[in-house]
Amino acid sequence: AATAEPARGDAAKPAQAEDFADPAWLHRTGGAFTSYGTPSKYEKYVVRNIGGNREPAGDGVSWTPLEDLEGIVTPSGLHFERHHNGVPDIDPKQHRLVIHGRVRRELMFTIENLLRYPMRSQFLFIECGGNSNAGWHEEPIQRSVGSFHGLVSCSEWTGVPLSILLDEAGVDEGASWVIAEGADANLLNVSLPLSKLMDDAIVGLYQNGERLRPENGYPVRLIVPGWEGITNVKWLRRLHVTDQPSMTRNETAKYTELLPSGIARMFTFVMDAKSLITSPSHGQTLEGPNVYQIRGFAWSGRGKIVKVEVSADAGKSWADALLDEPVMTRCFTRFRMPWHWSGQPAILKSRATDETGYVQPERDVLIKERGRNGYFHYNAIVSWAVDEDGAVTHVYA
Amino acid sequence: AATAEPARGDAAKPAQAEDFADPAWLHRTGGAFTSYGTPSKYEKYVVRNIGGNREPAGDGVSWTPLEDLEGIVTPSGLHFERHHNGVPDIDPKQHRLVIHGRVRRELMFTIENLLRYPMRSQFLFIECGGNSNAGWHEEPIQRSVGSFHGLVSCSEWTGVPLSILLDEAGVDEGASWVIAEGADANLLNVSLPLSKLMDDAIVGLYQNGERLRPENGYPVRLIVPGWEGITNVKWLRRLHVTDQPSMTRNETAKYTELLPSGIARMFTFVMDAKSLITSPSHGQTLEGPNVYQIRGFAWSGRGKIVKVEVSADAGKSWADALLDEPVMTRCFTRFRMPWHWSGQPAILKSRATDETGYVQPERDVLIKERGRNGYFHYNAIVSWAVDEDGAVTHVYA
Amino acid sequence: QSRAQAPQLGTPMSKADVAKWDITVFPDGRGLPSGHGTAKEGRAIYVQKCASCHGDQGQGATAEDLVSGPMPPTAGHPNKAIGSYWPYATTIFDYLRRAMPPSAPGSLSSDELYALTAYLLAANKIISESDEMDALSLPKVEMPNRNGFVPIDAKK
Amino acid sequence: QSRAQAPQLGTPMSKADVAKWDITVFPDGRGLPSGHGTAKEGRAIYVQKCASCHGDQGQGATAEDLVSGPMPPTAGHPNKAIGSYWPYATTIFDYLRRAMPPSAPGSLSSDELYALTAYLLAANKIISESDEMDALSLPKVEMPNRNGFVPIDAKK
Ligand code: HEC
Ligand code: HEC
Ligand SMILES: [Ca+2]
Ligand SMILES: [Ca+2]
Ligand SMILES: [Ca+2]
Ligand SMILES: [Ca+2]
Ligand SMILES: [Ca+2]
Ligand SMILES: [Ca+2]
Ligand SMILES: [Co+2]
Ligand SMILES: [Co+2]
Repeated sequence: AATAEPARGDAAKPAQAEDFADPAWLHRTGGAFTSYGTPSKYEKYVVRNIGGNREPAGDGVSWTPLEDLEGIVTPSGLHFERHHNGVPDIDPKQHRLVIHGRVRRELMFTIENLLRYPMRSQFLFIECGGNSNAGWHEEPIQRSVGSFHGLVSCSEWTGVPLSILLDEAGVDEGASWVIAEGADANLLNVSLPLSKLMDDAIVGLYQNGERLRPENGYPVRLIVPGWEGITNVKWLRRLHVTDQPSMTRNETAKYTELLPSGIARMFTFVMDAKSLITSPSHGQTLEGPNVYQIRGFAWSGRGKIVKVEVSADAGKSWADALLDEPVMTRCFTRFRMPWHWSGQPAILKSRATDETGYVQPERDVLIKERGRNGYFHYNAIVSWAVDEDGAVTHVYA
Repeated sequence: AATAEPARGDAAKPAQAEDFADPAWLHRTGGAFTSYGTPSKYEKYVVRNIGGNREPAGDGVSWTPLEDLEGIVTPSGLHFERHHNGVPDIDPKQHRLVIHGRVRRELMFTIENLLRYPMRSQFLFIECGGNSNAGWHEEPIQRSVGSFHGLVSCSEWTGVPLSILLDEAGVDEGASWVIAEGADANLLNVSLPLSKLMDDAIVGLYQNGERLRPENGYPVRLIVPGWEGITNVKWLRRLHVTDQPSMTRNETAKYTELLPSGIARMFTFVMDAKSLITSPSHGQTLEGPNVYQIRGFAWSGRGKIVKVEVSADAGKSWADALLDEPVMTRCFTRFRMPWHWSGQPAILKSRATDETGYVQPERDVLIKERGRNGYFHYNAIVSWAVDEDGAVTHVYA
Repeated sequence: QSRAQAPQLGTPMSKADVAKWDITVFPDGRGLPSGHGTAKEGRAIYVQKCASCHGDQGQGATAEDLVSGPMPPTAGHPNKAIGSYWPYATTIFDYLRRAMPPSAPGSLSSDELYALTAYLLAANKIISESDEMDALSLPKVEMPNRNGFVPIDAKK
Repeated sequence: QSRAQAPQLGTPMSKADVAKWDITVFPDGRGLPSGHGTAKEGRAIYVQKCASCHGDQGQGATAEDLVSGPMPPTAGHPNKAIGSYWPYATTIFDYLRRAMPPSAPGSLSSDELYALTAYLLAANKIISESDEMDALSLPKVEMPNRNGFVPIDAKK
């Protein structure tokens, strides 16, 4: 305890009378044991923000409140939602998964049977292909980081490696695509390359330790590590093994990115590296000059995050942030960086690099490459401006 | 797809009429978006089992239903509970954390202030020192693995490294112990060696991404990696830095283990390596001869799990199980092992080894060393017997 | 984890079983059911079941536009609707059968689906009012933006 | 993460501030408040506020026993109660002040706490009925199992 004496934070105030209150909860038996716990009533404002085009109800999104969260696990109750026609109320006893098409044996599985298969667990983010699309706007949107970028969440998923089920069916030589279909009131379908599904896809049965939540695909969801949300088909009911994509609405009219050339990128599956500073972030206020921990997280659909750099001068200089363990492939990685705020205006940025060497681009670079009509796959560096009063806003810088 | 043809499982039956039902949920808008999600109504039996001596209400436990869970994260709603006088309903604005005693500056922190400190996140198990105590019984208890061993759970905890706060207070040379006190209707207190707290303790503010749940210490809990549950003081309000333990009731009358010699082990903090097979486990039934994945998890308060061995012949032979990534220190580690059940009676065991070389003991070895009146820190190998009908029961073997 | 370690619990399905599940429609028309319809027939259904959300001319209302305006995909604010953006006509049939109208998905007969598809194609000036759409003609419709896509993470 | 990276937001407390929080009691008696009581005084309080759960003789009822039977810790089913197991008398005072009775913890005055502690010590035949317990006498009480513990993961 003989280190040099740093100046004490300005916010350190003398103790007040209320600091010595004798709280009632020390003097009476507390609340009951509960079969299934819920957050404190004092945290009731930490919720998914329901929004998007909800005409009719059932087609929309709800955002994860990223600014209120820490670590890398998203509580399942706050995992973002994207439904096209509501959450089906599926009786697991009635649900079936069918694998058919270019296979030697066309097979049907009950959930009960799937639960008897070998499983593996993996921490993975799922990000909607349309996440952060306000980034394409001409003017920086003024919204909390969660209501801007909160169509991404991270969970521990457990289920049956899809390769096991495909092997049981016996995939034909000529097969190259699989069309996955969900049991929602949309029979949502997407075409996926067989090679990826054989490689690392999971027939997901558990999320963060317990069975999937209804809004995240109960009783069974296709998990496609690192690929855009729509490919992680919820309420999975059918896998059609075939030799070509079926060119569904969600891989043609949507989830494709129109380039300035007039040509659109199609089969854009991988979510590129991205990072967000969640604190300080839009809508928060720094309470005077002091040391702050800049906190945020990064992820990449291509593998592990190897570096997150942070800048407090709008990108003129960068320093490497500390990464919390564990750093896992296609998973959120928390980064942290001490920052002394002098009280002067500053612009904060974070920049992720993944193990393939891919570096998250500046917004102008992304827009130069993609134009402004792509809508999906926005992953540019995000800039937060801190003004002299400590107020934080979203800027393009 | 030209591999040899394994025999198909006996359970593969021809398709039935009900397999082709056209479920109602395909034809109507599903359920609404929700601000905070909950499990499927079909999973309502997956709950904490409330039990223990609950006279009066408020003093007891609730067990995590380990047999129903997968992966390594315990959903916060199912994290085990041990309260001595209920769950205090703490207003975070009124709560204070005080550090005093042998320090240069005696300090008081509000929660708001703590949330501004540097944080780190870590996946850690918390196990009650009294977990699995039915293992000391003369006869093997016939209960689900969760209601027998479910006073252990695993979460991602985020908070302020306690060393930062202790450094700010400036610990005196002569200090060697810290007495931690909670704000429950018990003012629960325990004495802890300063060295451990400086090393890796966390002032926990977040659990699995969101703020702590009330029953797990909201608004702030002491996290002491790998140490028995009672030391992870919930509702933390006071840290008294001192030169000796205060010999509280929970470190003398309780949480000490009486040996056959008449001497009791005291300051038994570290939870030794342990493992459990959760499937198949007591109360489950194997549905005929087939390949099964033996699943379970292991943990050690001393560091990482390096090996889990599984035996299907009551310990005569052992084989190494596969460990799911990530394997983290003082955290659950999932293990998996394919097993072909021939239909003959079998006895399943799992045995964990941690990075210190410590090997989980057989029950007779543990009992020889500790006698049968220790009550706490039971970590012996657990045996499940499978009979010729596939029924699984708890045995001593 | 190989197949030998799996319990092999899948229930084998006959071709007849599979047929009850298989509703995939491919761009070449494989999977399209029998039935037929024209834009004229489709208009009546559209007005009754679709116009309330998509506008009486398909111009969009609470739900999005189904008829492309004059702007091609290179325009400043390009209109990504059926006429200007969708590469395959079969996609319309497939999507409507699964998803529309949202209050009663799966309620439209094959004839109604062909008719509505024809109506949307005609409204986008891709086929004429009298062209009959069925399993043979629909895949032959050449969509204006047929070659407007480049695959990125997978080859066709 | 060093202290230089911390915002230093702790509010300094005066000795008087700290005194309002510090309720630690050490085995040597440090931290014990003023006040006093005897087993005789304690019995009356015990009967009124404690006996319903712990039995009229401390033999245990819905809550555990507070008076050790004849069995020492080496017995087959040893009784880990105050007389046979607890190493320090100060622990009784500290625990009662925090936790008992469960419906109103913190409601007992220092005099009542000394009296109840004296009652439990006398019931366990460690002190006599007339011994007065206070900040000076309580830490001097020699508990039968004082040397019955061996530290494992930390030294005292
Ligand atoms: C209650 C409102 C409503 C009604 C009625 C309705 N739709 Fe829709 N429609 C929608 C919504 C909302 C979407 C977007 C759904 C999504 O993105 O998941 C949509 C999407 C579509 C699309 C895809 C548009 C695109 O560019 O991707 C087509 C085509 C369509 N509807 C046709 C129809 C037809 C034909 C009918 C009548 C049979 C109909 N709709 C009735 C609300 C409606
Ligand atoms: C409503 C029931 C109830 C009443 C009334 C009650 N107690 Fe208790 N007592 C308990 C319970 C339950 C415990 C165990 C609490 C725990 O383990 O957290 C306990 C524990 C104790 C212990 C610790 C026993 C041990 O071996 O660790 C002592 C000593 C004690 N009580 C004394 C008292 C005294 C003195 C009173 C009256 C002032 C009292 N109790 C009133 C229920 C009660
Ligand atoms: Ca919020
Ligand atoms: Ca895409
Ligand atoms: Ca259960
Ligand atoms: Ca102990
Ligand atoms: Ca459109
Ligand atoms: Ca006892
Ligand atoms: Co009080
Ligand atoms: Co139907």
